[in-house]
Amino acid sequence: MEEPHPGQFYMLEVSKGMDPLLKRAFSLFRRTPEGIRLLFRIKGKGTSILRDLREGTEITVLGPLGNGYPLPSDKESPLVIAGGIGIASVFSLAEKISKKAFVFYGARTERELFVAGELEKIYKELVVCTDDGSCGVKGTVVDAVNDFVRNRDGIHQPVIYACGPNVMLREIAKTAAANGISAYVSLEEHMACGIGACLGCVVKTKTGYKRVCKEGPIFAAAEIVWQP
Amino acid sequence: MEEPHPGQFYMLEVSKGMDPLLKRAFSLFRRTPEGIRLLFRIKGKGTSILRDLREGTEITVLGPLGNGYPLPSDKESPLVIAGGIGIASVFSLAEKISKKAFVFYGARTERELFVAGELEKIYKELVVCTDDGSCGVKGTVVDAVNDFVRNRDGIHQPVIYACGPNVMLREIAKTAAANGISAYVSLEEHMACGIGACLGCVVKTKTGYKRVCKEGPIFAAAEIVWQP
Amino acid sequence: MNLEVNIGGLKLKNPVMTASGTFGYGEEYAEFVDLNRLGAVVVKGLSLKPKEGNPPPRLVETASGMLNAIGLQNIGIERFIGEKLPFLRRFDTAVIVNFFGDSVDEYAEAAERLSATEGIHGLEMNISCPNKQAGWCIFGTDPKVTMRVVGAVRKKTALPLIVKLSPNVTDISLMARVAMEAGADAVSLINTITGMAIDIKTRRPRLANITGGLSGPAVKPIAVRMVYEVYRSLKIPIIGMGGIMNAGDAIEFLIAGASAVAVGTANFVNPRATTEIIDGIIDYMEKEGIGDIGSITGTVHAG
Amino acid sequence: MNLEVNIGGLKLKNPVMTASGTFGYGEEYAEFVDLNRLGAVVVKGLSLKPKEGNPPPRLVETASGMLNAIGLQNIGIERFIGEKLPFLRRFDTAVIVNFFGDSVDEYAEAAERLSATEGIHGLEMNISCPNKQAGWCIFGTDPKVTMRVVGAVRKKTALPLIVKLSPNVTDISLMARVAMEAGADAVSLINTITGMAIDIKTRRPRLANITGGLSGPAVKPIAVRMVYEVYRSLKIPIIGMGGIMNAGDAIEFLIAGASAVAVGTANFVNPRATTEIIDGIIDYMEKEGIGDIGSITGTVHAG
Ligand SMILES: Cc1cc2nc3c(=O)[nH]c(=O)nc-3n(C[C@H](O)[C@H](O)[C@H](O)COP(=O)(O)OP(=O)(O)OC[C@H]3O[C@@H](n4cnc5c(N)ncnc54)[C@H](O)[C@@H]3O)c2cc1C
Ligand SMILES: Cc1cc2nc3c(=O)[nH]c(=O)nc-3n(C[C@H](O)[C@H](O)[C@H](O)COP(=O)(O)OP(=O)(O)OC[C@H]3O[C@@H](n4cnc5c(N)ncnc54)[C@H](O)[C@@H]3O)c2cc1C
Ligand SMILES: Cc1cc2nc3c(=O)[nH]c(=O)nc-3n(C[C@H](O)[C@H](O)[C@H](O)COP(=O)(O)O)c2cc1C
Ligand SMILES: Cc1cc2nc3c(=O)[nH]c(=O)nc-3n(C[C@H](O)[C@H](O)[C@H](O)COP(=O)(O)O)c2cc1C
Ligand code: FES
Ligand code: FES
Repeated sequence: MEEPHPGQFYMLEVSKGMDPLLKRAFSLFRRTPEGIRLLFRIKGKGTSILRDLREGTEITVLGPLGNGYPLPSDKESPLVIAGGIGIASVFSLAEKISKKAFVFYGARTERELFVAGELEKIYKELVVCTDDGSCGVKGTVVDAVNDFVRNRDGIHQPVIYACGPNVMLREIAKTAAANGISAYVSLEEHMACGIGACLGCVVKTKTGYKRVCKEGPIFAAAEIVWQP
Repeated sequence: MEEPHPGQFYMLEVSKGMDPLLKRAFSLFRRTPEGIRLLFRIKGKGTSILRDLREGTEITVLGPLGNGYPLPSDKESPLVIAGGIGIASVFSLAEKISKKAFVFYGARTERELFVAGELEKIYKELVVCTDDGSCGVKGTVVDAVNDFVRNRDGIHQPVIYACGPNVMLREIAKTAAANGISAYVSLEEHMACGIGACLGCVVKTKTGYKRVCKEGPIFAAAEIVWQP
Repeated sequence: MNLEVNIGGLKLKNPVMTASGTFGYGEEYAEFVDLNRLGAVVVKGLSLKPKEGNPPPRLVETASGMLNAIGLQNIGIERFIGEKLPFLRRFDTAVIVNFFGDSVDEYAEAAERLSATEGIHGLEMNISCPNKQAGWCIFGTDPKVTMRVVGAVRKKTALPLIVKLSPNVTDISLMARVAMEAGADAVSLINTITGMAIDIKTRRPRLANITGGLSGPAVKPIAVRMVYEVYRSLKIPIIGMGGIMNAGDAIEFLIAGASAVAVGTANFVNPRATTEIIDGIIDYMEKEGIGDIGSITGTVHAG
Repeated sequence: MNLEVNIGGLKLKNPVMTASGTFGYGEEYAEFVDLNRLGAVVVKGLSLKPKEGNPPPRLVETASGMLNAIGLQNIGIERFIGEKLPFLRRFDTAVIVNFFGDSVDEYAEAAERLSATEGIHGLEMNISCPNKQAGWCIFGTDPKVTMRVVGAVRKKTALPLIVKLSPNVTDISLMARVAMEAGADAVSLINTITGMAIDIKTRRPRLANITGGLSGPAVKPIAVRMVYEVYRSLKIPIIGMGGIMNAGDAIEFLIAGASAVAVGTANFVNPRATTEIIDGIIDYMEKEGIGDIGSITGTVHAG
């Protein structure tokens, strides 16, 4: 098995039949001595089938794929930002840069905060927020990040790593641009091949369409042409 | 649940996805106090999925469908003939007419004789044959039936009930016709609806195409226009 | 909440009908479905004389679909009127008779006979015969012939006339336009797409008829596209069909441009599909605050 | 055992090629597949100038299939020759370049440029542009235009010329005949079938381009039928494709009338699909005692 980098992903076969047909993309959640762990949210057909698999069922997995997060330099203070299931993608990054990360983790409500427990040992500071205030700070993770950036001490240069819904990433990108902070975001697009061959998963960047599966899924936020 | 008759069948949903799409037909094997039992042979996609289902999985079942075997009169001696997985269809008939049936059960080889054990208590006479002689008489079930018919005592009027491969049924039909014996055969055709609506499952009879799922699956052998 | 739709003069209590050939003559499904709940029952295609149909095998399953080559087996119009129609008339549901002929005259005569019969609310003429071995049937692929046959039928009937188009054409909008100009009140699309499957062991076609008609979820994207194309280019009510398995699929067709939908292959997979789809549409209307189902027809936000 | 085939002058070591647009420029799959084993690599469709392609979303999954609206994004012929071809030339595998243009002149010029390049073994011209929003592209649906564009390309190239036909037509045999008469050495069929999917929540098409091309197992019965129709009516080598997922599917196309096959969507599902299919074909030949793969072409026992 190839050693994965935080931010990379895998394509999982979800059925032996022809429907669903395509593989599904899931980020590396954690690398463990036994192998890899993925974390996924039940969304539609494919993820429902995965949930119902018996332990021990063998399925075909392609990966690790994509580029992964660039690691922060020693001078940089990593802000690791997750919205909802976005935690799956940034978790292993926070783990790797152990204890250096300022982690911001938001969800709509407490029930949708996954693996909050497992986060314990890996952050320098942790801000949890929920839209409805059911856990942590009431408000969005974007608000929390904005607060933090506004009040930062100026010693370290923050660098942002974010994964979450597109609107959240767009707002984070704005904050980063406005404050001269580098930001890296993990993007999602519907995929067929996962290896750069079909040109199906493109995202618009300032230098043309780029493939999320190959040039991404991690992009410099400043490169992306965000859709309104 | 409607009470099934021997020879009737059920249509089973094999997948929640769109592939495989259609339900699969299986004969009533046994009626038990708890419900019904089916017996099937792994053939392709659908039966493989059924095999892999977890105990307790709920699937949609349509039935009982079709007409079922006409029961023998008191004067008749039922010859119950099964080739291979055909045992699934005639078993419950033999069970119902308990101890009256002369059962002929053939398969290519011992390994393909299903449920021979369960047959124990329900026959008057049992002839098991295998093509390779690995169990019982060596030869086909058709040979065994021919022998029996040739040597019959003439007191009782035999009536034949048969399920198995098409070639076997055709030969049985010939034997029956040549000896003036009524014979009923259980036929198979690819099915879509299972309830007579699609006209997909027809078989050619002397009075035109008939639907296996509705006018069948049990037909008087003399009615069928057998294909060479 | 208003579920009623008007398809070229044919008023239906809701937009969900059965697709011809997949619901028998209605009675086969009466055990599973309250026929009173359906927008319409469209019966298996009828011809003047009974037809034997093709030899078996007539069916083969394909990926998310099936091929059929029934060969338009039917009991003929007279027996239908005598034996099947009385049953259907017991229900408060529109009865639409799907029919076909082997010649323009047969089409016209069939239409005339059906129009003289009480208890039939609309006619659906099938001009595509995908099961014909001879390649295809010109009634549904040659615009000139389509014009003639639809025109001839139009002269013989005052009932709402639906023309069911073949998808095996380069330009479905052109065929719809021709049908409309020849007098159709509505078009149904799509009929099955001609396909074939071969057993690689025996090297025989899996259907005795060699080719057959493909239906089921596999064809849905093609059907939705055709509904959209016709809706964009013409003002004629469309009955959409092709792979509708659930309420979401039915709504997709409505949004693409259909005024009603027909449920075909889904009946085989789930005999209660039609009424479950009606329930699902009601749910959707409640959730989305839609008062009138007709208001979503053709509302796809495109271009 | 002979796996070699000759497609209108193009000699392939076996009949399994990749379908254009599903195998990138070859290098993307080199990690999974020994390119030396393939009959041919057919590269993503190229045009004279690079093309940006359509905005996302470009893909949507459908029942046993997928719709794509890539919009023919490509790096252009010059960059292909400079950056991608050298890699492909390292392999002992035929390189077939799929190309297209926006006008007859562009087609001809592209063919000329490609024919002047070392290391290209054949040309496949794509005359169907299912992703065009404007309905469809006349190059592949209007026989007169097809005749002109193929004729123009034929004049500019001495390479084996494959014309890739659009399935969105009434009569595929007619289109194949026109291509043949205009000078094609072989035809590829089928390209994707135009389809559409709509999100019922947002009422937006699921593809930014509104419509897209349907591929995958869903279309296989249609593709097999088209191969069979063309084989029956013409003497031109056919490259069959559309939903081939495994060796059995590939053999089905050969028996229907194809001399070679191309594997498309299957590469996405299983990046090793092509070589597994080659292995499967060898198995089949052994089991059935077939000495020459070419001998099974068109051997379907029909009518
Ligand atoms: C690089 C990458 C990493 C991802 N990592 C994770 C992860 O770690 N955990 C997790 O829960 N989810 C992750 N996702 C999203 C995940 O791929 C989708 O939720 C999943 O494909 C949904 O499949 P489904 O069949 O259940 O849903 P359906 O909605 O039934 O899927 C229908 C089709 O849409 C595609 N699709 C639907 N949603 C998405 C989406 N958000 N992104 C891409 N394709 C989608 C499916 O792949 C499928 O082809 C990731 C996506 C990408 C692109
Ligand atoms: C009335 C009836 C009763 C039956 N009873 C039994 C039984 O008790 N036990 C048992 O093991 N089998 C029985 N069969 C056969 C059983 O239906 C098929 O073996 C099964 O459908 C194969 O499905 P598959 O997906 O595994 O095979 P595949 O070959 O992958 O199926 C592909 C398609 O062909 C159809 N098909 C394949 N073989 C048959 C067949 N022999 N008859 C009808 N359709 C077929 C399938 O339904 C499916 O639509 C019966 C068939 C009929 C018609
Ligand atoms: C078994 C079968 C029989 C059919 N018979 C007819 C018919 O007699 N007349 C007709 O116009 N269409 C007939 N059709 C076509 C359907 O009415 C419908 O147009 C098509 O199947 C697409 O819808 P679906 O995918 O929901 O099945 C038949 C379809 C099937 C599957
Ligand atoms: C993502 C994608 C991109 C494609 N791009 C092209 C192309 O550039 N040129 C072309 O002629 N065909 C293109 N095709 C069509 C395929 O080559 C093939 O004809 C079609 O997909 C049917 O085969 P399949 O079902 O095995 O995929 C493309 C198909 C897909 C799925
Ligand atoms: S998924 Fe095919 S290029 Fe990214
Ligand atoms: S399976 Fe439909 S009529 Fe028998």
